[in-house]
Amino acid sequence: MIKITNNAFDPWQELSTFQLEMRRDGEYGACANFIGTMRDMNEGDAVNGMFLEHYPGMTEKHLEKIVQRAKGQWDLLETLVVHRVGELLPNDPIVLVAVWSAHRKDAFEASRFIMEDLKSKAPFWKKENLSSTNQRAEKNRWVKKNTSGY
Amino acid sequence: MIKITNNAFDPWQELSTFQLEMRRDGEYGACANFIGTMRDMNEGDAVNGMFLEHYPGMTEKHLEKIVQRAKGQWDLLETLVVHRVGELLPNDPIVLVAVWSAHRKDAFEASRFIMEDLKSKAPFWKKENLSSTNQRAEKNRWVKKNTSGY
Amino acid sequence: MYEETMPIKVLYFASLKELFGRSEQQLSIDGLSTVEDVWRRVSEGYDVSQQVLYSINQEYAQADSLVKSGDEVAFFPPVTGG
Amino acid sequence: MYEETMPIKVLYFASLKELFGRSEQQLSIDGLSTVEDVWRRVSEGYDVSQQVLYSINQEYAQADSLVKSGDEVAFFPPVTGG
Repeated sequence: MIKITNNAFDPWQELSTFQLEMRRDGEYGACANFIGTMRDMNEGDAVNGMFLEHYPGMTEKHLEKIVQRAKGQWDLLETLVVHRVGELLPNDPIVLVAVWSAHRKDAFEASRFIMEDLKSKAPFWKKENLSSTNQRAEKNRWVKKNTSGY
Repeated sequence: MIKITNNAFDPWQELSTFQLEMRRDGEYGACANFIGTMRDMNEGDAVNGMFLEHYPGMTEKHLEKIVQRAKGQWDLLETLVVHRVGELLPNDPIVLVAVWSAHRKDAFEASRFIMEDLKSKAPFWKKENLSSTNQRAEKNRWVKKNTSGY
Repeated sequence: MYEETMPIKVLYFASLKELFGRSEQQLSIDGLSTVEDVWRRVSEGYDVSQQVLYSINQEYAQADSLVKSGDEVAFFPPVTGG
Repeated sequence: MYEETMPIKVLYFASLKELFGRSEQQLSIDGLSTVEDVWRRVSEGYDVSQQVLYSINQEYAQADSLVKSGDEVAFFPPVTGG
């Protein structure tokens, strides 16, 4: 399942609900998941908040494509991707990627693959609202580029 | 934190509670975690239940050592390892490994490292109780060896 | 010589949306245009120092991909989600 | 020639506990004994076809590790947790 949401979400609640509803009891031996959360510091600056923009339509399609590629490459039972958009505050969860499989190798590798593809290709953009204590001209700045996770 | 427990545990509840209590709001950008769950099939046989034995003392010490090695190798904020022992039923969570860090590379790599070391070296032993529908002499069998996760 | 006018929709995101002061625009292009031709036209007179990515109909496109009538073309900076 | 009797505690886990019918045993060993010497003594007469791992004082030990007075020695099959 792929969800883009304007509302704050609780990753543990999402995982708990999805896992119950997917009805795979006894089938999955492994669940690997990743949660990306907004920090209150970035590149040495205190951050007050963040705006997350996306490309409605293309974002969902692209995430769907990543998940399908992962399913072709590994033996997966279920996948869940949740991504927040809109106005965020520090400590808000931004992204959740979860993968269920019979064996752990598939879950570990697929969850990381999906997350790295999402970070490098899914059309989302972050604009940070810097704290007023920063002695800088720009109070708002677009994040320039995601760093590689490998 | 390292917990060995005789009681069934809810991984999402453990994660939720631990994350609140660790008081790292705004610091962590990444949480990677893994949950191993008991399946109702293994090596082609239906499994009714499982007994998980451990070596009290050595198990905790060994897990502590794994976590310390991971902390030496990656930049980690917090780690949580929960492992079930005693009598288990299919779909019961067996193990939870969770890692919090500022950046995702550390969380991804450390969580897998801890999990693989746990599977290959931490002193736990599984005995399966096979379903009566199996036409076999032995109704209970010790699992012989964990497979590699790489 | 045969010529036709092809309507396309152009979208801008993030810093490009701010730079151009709009998120969407209808354009007519003539003949064989690549997505880079469209980009040169819309960005003429602007100082765009950053890397720009292209998509056609919500799929990533190379600079020399051809744009056809009715396409949805988008321009945006490197992505920073997750 | 100096000789002393050294008390040690020996633990068995999983299938080895079942094979020997006990989880714990007090032993006295003489002189310089390796953990493998202890294993040969306790497993004498038993058919142990599987791989056996050794620990001394709750740390993995090599076959030729020396056991000293008061040590806790354990024997167990390959681990299968997680």
